[in-house]
Amino acid sequence: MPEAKLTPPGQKKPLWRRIAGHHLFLPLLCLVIVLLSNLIKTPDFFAITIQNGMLRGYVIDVVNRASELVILAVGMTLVTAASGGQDISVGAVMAVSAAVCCQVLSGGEVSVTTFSNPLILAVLAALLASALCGAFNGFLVAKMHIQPMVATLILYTAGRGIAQLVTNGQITYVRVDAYKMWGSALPGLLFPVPVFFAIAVVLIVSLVIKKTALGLYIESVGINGNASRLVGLNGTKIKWITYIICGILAGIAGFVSSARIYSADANNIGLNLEMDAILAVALGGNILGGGKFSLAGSVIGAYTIQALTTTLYAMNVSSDQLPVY
Amino acid sequence: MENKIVLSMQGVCKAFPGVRALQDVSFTLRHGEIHALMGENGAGKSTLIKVLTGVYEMDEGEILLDGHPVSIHSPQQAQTLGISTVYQEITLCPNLTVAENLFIGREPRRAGFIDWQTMNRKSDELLEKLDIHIQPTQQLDTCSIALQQMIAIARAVDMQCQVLILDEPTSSLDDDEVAKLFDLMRRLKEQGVGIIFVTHFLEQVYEVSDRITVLRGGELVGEYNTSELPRLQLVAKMMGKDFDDLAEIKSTRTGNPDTGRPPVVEAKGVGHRGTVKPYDLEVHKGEVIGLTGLLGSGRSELVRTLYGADKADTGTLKIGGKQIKVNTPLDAMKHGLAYLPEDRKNDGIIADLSVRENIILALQAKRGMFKPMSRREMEEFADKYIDMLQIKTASRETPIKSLSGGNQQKVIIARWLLTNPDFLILDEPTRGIDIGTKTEIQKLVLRLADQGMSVAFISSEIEEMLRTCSRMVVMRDGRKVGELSGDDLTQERIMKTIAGGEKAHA
Amino acid sequence: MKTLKRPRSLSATGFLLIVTIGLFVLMYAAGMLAFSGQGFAKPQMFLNLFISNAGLIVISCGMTLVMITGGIDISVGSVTALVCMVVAYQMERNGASAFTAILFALGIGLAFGIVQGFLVAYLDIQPFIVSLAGLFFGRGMTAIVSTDMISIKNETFLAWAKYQIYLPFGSNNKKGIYQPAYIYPTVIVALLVVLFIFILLRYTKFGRKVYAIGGNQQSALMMGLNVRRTKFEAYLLDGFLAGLGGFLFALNSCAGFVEQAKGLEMDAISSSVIGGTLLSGGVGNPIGTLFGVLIKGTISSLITTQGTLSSWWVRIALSALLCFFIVLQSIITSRKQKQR
Amino acid sequence: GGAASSTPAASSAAPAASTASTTGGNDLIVVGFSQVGAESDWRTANTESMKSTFTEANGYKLIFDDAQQKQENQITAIRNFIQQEVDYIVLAPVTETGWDTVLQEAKDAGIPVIIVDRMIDVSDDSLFTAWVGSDFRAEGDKAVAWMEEKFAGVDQLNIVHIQGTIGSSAQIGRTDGLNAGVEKNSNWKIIAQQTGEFTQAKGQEVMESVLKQYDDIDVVYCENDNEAFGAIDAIEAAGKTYGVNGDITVISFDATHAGLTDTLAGKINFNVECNPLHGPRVEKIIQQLEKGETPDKLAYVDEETFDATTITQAIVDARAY
Ligand SMILES: Nc1ncnc2c1ncn2[C@@H]1O[C@H](COP(=O)(O)OP(=O)(O)OP(=O)(O)O)[C@@H](O)[C@H]1O
Ligand SMILES: Nc1ncnc2c1ncn2[C@@H]1O[C@H](COP(=O)(O)OP(=O)(O)OP(=O)(O)O)[C@@H](O)[C@H]1O
Ligand SMILES: [Mg+2]
Ligand SMILES: [Mg+2]
Repeated sequence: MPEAKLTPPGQKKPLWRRIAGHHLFLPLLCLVIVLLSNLIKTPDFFAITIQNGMLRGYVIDVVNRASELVILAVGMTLVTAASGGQDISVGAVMAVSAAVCCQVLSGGEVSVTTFSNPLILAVLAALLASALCGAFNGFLVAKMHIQPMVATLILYTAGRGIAQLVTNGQITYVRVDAYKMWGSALPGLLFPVPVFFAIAVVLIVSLVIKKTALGLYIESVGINGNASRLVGLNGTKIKWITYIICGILAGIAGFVSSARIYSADANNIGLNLEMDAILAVALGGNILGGGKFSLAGSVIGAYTIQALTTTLYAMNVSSDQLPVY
Repeated sequence: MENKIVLSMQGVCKAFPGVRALQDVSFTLRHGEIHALMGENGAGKSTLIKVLTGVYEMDEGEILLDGHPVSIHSPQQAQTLGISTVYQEITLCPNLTVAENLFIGREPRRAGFIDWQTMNRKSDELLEKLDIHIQPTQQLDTCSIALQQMIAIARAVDMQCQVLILDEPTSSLDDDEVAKLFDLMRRLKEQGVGIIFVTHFLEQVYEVSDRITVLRGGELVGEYNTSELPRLQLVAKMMGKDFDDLAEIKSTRTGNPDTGRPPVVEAKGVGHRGTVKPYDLEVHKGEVIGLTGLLGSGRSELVRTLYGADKADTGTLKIGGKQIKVNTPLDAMKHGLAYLPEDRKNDGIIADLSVRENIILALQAKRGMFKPMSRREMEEFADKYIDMLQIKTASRETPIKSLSGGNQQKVIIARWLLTNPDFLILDEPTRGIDIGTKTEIQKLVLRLADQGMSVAFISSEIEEMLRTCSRMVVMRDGRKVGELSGDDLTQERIMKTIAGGEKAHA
Repeated sequence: MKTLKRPRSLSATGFLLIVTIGLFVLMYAAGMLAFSGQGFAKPQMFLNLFISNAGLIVISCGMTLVMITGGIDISVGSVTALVCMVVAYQMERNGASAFTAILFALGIGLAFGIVQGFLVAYLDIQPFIVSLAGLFFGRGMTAIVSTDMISIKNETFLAWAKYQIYLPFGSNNKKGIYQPAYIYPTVIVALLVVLFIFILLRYTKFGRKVYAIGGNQQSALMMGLNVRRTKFEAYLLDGFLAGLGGFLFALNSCAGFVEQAKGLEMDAISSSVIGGTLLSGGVGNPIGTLFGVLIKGTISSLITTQGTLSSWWVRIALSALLCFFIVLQSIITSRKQKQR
Repeated sequence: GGAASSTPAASSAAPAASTASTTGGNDLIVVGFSQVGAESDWRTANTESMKSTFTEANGYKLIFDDAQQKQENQITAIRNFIQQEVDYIVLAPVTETGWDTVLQEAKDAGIPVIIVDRMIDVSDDSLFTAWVGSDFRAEGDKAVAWMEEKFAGVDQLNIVHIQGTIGSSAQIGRTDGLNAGVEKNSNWKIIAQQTGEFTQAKGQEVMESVLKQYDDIDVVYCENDNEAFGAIDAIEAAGKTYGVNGDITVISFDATHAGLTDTLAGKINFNVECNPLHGPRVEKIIQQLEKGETPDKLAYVDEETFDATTITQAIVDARAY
């Protein structure tokens, strides 16, 4: 038989081309550009000092503030890959989760200084609520075949209403150190606690994807639903799972941002974060039409976005111009 | 005497990452000739055509049209230069009507606005002329692939062109339609159109073509007059080695299958409203059963109900003697069924995934989400089948979409062989596959049957089925109209049963 | 060979359109029965749907257009804000005339269309990203023009805004005085745009190319269509309509400020989708989109008329109705498809 | 047409503005209230005040509409009220601008319009009957006055200014107040000015960033309580001191229950009230109109200020919102 004209396996492409061809090249490039521009404009951007057993500096701020976004971007990546659409309700689901969590902790009071119920109960309730939201989205998308953006539009509008319903329209404060701690910096830990949440989420999700065939299933369903069905994949189930995961992750993000402000602010928690999450996914080099995905890309995308925001704060760009980039 | 040269390509080179698809290939086409472009899967035929029509930019080389150098950067430009093309993969828009697909870009207009009436009327005439019986107002995705292929041809020939390119137009057509197409091609040839014709069917090449250009591994082997190149030599040139004749296959066919034990598959009154009328079917261990019938007679639909791709709404299905419920393909797979769908692009390949992932996907799905294969295991499986089926790919990590059509098909076959099924359903497995591999696949089917696998085989080529099948089911208009086996398995009997009139015995 | 001609049946999209319109009529009729005592049955109530949503209708038409190509434009809300702001600023601070303001509005729209179209069509950047940048840019530019709230007091402009066109029907009010129903010129513009886009999509080469690209971009390219140019033109037109829609919006709100029209893109997208446009491209129709807008308008109108819900219940009720509608639509259409 | 039959016979004795009496039995006065949304505690308290005032027991029927922070929704709602033929329209406008057309429609229909909270900017004053609300500029001035007193004789005063949502009236008024103060006192200097969008999270983020650049912050001027909470957290995390016994003076607005708690705790030095209880005032105006009197065109609600050194637990406890 004729030899195909293939590159012999041993021969390597030029280094720069291999780097440029890597799927993480563009997202990393963006991040580097943002950071470099800092180096020039605000030299002390990279200064890191240690205070009270805590690292402090702009870079730490970026890593810290990006935590929720990273968590959301992970979920958004899965949803995008499997269903070829985005979940725009994540911000609202964060609010629901925060509301449920704080309401359980406060036992219905507007402001408390001790837990009314154990924290673990509150967190479980919050995650359950957000998983339910995810399941609802998943049901509409996977079972009813409604386009993702429209299906999640429902919770996007309803979510904050539900959150307000839970908190009775008030901002519920939980002024308990054991709660604040999850959203702040603990002496001796070097990094603020939210950072660990983000790392844990990324690790766990990538582990699940590595250690099960879920990743392959998601890509397959996202690329060609018909063909996937014929090889025995249950596309409905897989999409549904991704929405539930996305919901739970939004719940975790909601918990983190509510712990930061030790309160449930139904109107503002996670506000407009869905757009940032989608942008992170796109910046990460993922196709918004579904199919192959890269979690690492999305995570880098998320950090890039936060780096940009913090940069603008650091440069003291007037708030009016903030949105112009 | 020689006609004038209409098109000539000189020293064309084209490389994809990891693959040199074309290397210094030259090609000439004359007015009023049918020029067959031949080669194995992945030889570079489609790439040559896509370079010519501006889908790909070539790396080197030049194109002369009527003696003038031209540079073509888009299919649109090719069209304006009088090159009209039917690509190997159907390139029509599923969301538009048949008429629009025929006329888009050159719609008849009145006062600047599209004149739908005229367009539909003209489409009707055009379809009528080609004996395609559909409504021009029907949406394209309601048409079968065969019909879509005919529509694509109709679109191409209706355009005023001096060069017509047909890349495997006959792969999903039945004999009648092929004949119609050939009539058409001859007519165009008389009008002086130069036609490039790609196919894997040798008979067709000898039936219509005047000259043959052979490619192998991206390189030009040579250009020959059809009348001066015997078949065996052509095959030898394509493969680069001598070819052991197909006749050998026949002898390997197994005798009577084991009817003592319960059949592997037993369907009673299985049907699906609107596509297949309720039918009975038994398949025994080690048997190769063929399904035949005219285009659109419902062969695909029948096997789809067995596999659960379309959920049957009547009847019962027993597998291995046990009655089972098949609601989804996964149920069928769990009971040892495997199904190679006919529509490779839409139902077969997962375009962006690698060859490796495409191969292991079905087995992985069968094992379940929580029992993932290790990377090593996957690579071993992939390498084994790439080797076994001689899949031509830059590496096992190449996305399947950048393989040539025939090689994609092989990957899908590999996918199902890997699940080691008891009953393998092959719907047009040899479509778009070169003659060497085709023989390999037929041999493979027989070997598998010898090892005890049962196979259902659907093909548009009756000879191919005769060579491999021990029993044939004949379909007409979504109904099973007969079964033939043993001495009844002759082309003549089959044709008669298809045509009806004679009652075939079960 | 047997002739297998199928009887002419309604296409899936045509059916969806009829379902959508049917559901709308049903919903409105139900509202008229339930709230007849509260004026819901008055013709003016129906016309108010058009009056309040004229700008949105125009913008949604543009959105439908790019969505048919398989794209999306989430910058329209910001463009609207920018248009309102510039229009207000030019007239109130720079003393421009109302006619110049129109030119400004259309110019801004066109500029967005050109830039976004170029990036999407010729540089192959994902439309979502391009228009997301447009979203931030537009909002930021609005803030740069001015962070004040600017009221439009230009007389010509206000005369346009308040010019009521009376219709030959009406209703009596509580005191029994006959009040003719009226519309504003914006309504006429919006309806003309719907008609224009409908004709454009159905009866011109450009329109059919738009559908072809959405159906299968690769195929469209191979069939010899100029995909890039068509996409560019679609975004151009979308930008223009966003500018025009923004101006109609300004006529309704008579003001310019930074926070204006926030989230309008979501309204436009969801109206298009409810009206039967597929986000994946290839399917859609401005008539459907018009009804999509009307459906959303009716839902909020029903809730306003009801008038006893607390803030959060309003949100929940809004989305519950929306959910009900979308699910019903989906069930009916998938039923129909199964029958095929 | 054909919808003309909707005239309800039962309510034919509709209260004409000049004749109806306040104790008119079944004849409820129908009030359409278009609220901005429920974006803050303050807003919720405001809505609650209206709802508890305009009850059926008091002789009213309230039609409440929530505009979800969108002006276009309010315009639609007002058109809806007009068709419902309510007796009064109460509008808490999302924006100051853009009410000409729709209020003209209300005027044509003969329905009086009462504006609450933010003022509106219309070409013709007769488009609304009365206004009830806060004077945000005055609030800013109160804070500035307190600062002038407290920091009299200081060489240089470094102020961090965390603004509200850009373009909102509260932001504009409170920012104008501070800007005027800075202009007057040449030793005052705004070292950083950025929006915290009225939220705790953004307030914290902004303050966090500012603290990295400046070591010598004297005053943080937060335009609402939530921003102040965020700023306090950031200061605390940075290891600086604040409040009554600290280096950085915190100034806040709104004086919600949570805000006053922090004021009492000495974390916020000075808190300017923004009173949400508009219901009774609006009712008074409606009663005047019912009697045929002409109410004052503009009515400011009373607003106090709270100094951390003088506030008592009783004041905090009395605060319901
Ligand atoms: N877009 C692409 N990217 C990368 N490689 C490609 C691409 N298209 C084709 N190739 C490679 O180029 C070679 C020639 O492919 P081509 O499609 O021209 O073969 P062919 O002769 O048409 O085969 P077949 O008969 O199977 O259709 C193959 O090895 C294929 O893998
Ligand atoms: N020439 C035709 N004219 C009209 N309708 C057709 C024609 N050919 C096929 N169809 C329709 O398409 C449907 C499916 O055809 P399809 O080609 O899948 O059947 P098939 O028997 O599996 O043939 P093949 O094996 O070639 O795929 C048929 O039920 C028929 O209604
Ligand atoms: Mg080919
Ligand atoms: Mg078939």
